[in-house]
Amino acid sequence: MVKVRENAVHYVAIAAQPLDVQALYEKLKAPQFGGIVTFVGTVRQWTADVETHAIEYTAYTEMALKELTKLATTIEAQGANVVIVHRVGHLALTDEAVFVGVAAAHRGDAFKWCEYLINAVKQQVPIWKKEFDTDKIRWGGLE
Amino acid sequence: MVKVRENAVHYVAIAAQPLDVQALYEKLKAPQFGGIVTFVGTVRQWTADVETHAIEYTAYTEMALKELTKLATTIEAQGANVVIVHRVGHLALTDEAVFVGVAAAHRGDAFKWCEYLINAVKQQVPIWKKEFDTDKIRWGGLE
Amino acid sequence: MYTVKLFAILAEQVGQAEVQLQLPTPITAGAVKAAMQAAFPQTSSVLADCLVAVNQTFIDQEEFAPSEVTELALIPPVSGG
Amino acid sequence: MYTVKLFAILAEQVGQAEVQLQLPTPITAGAVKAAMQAAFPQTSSVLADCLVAVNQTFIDQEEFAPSEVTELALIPPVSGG
Repeated sequence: MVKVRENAVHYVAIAAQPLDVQALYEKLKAPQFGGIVTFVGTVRQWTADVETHAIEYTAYTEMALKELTKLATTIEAQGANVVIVHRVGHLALTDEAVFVGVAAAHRGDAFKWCEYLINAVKQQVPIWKKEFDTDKIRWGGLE
Repeated sequence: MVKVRENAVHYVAIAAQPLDVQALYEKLKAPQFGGIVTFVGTVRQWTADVETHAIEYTAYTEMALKELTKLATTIEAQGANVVIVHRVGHLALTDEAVFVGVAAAHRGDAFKWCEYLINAVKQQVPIWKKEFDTDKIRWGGLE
Repeated sequence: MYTVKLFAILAEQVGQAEVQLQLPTPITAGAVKAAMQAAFPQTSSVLADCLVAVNQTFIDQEEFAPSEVTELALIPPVSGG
Repeated sequence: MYTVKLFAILAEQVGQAEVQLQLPTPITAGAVKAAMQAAFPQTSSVLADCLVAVNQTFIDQEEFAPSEVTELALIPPVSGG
């Protein structure tokens, strides 16, 4: 299952399958844009002295797509291609959880917009992580 | 021909062949790093009212590798994986000219270091572009 | 009765992906949370940090007539990325 | 005589990737640029913006004995990226 919204904005999706970073990157390329910045969030092993071995992501899929679309639209209106895809399901170490890509005419904008988007995704898109750590299970956002 | 230096730092290269973005991205991934930021510079069609149809990059290859290694080493010492590859040769529209990737534990550092590195590459690494524009040929850095 | 979608830790605490709640008119975020707390007191500490979404949009102080509400959800603190 | 590597527009202006220049001792950036200008006056305007590299490292005001110099290069304004 991949839920996608691709009308107004370039490409946003909630994906149940592993992210194809190359394919997502290719969607960003265009002759008018010389700078492409991408952020990929992967499952990290250590957070201070807590060891993680897996993360399960769930989403309120339809609402998450709406929120991603709003975010992407805002940035695309300023002159950019935007791709945002978030994984759901069970992820192992180094698996890709999220891809945020921005192509813009100039690199300063691409960096600024990409960082803005990943921060916004983490703050306002209804997606949750359940972290399987060595000592116990932790829900993201609650500690 | 691909000239590579891969001892102290993760991976830096001057490449005569098209950049394999997926392969370069994969070099960055590691369990200790949760945030991967990449910058790709591509050949852009329009700069104000100047239309570009191709760019030829040349390098002082051995010195460029030394400079790239210095830059990468400085950032890796702060706790990161760094990959920097610059193309040489004849590039068409949307071809990748440069790939700069940083993997770090946290995304703020990855963004900051990636942007620092591409700015430094543009300022101090002996690589030159000869731009084939519709109206005339332009050498980068001179106008 | 209104169907309210639950997610993540909230769904686990209740053991269901949605619940039926009796709500007063107009419908507000406070009313949804109060009804949830009364019906499922075990969700109390998480509920304090939850947002409410009406028709897949976060609401704050807005009031809604029953006819305006097609989908209700309780949103625990998000943690994507 | 010293071999000095040329790149980009500088190499095109001269039609060669390197030139042989007579240099005074000690070797300095200023001396390399002055010798280049005398031998190839057509490079004058670009030379004003060039840096000099000794042994693949940019130099500024440093002075070098001939025995310290294994590779000399004139570096036009860089424009990678």
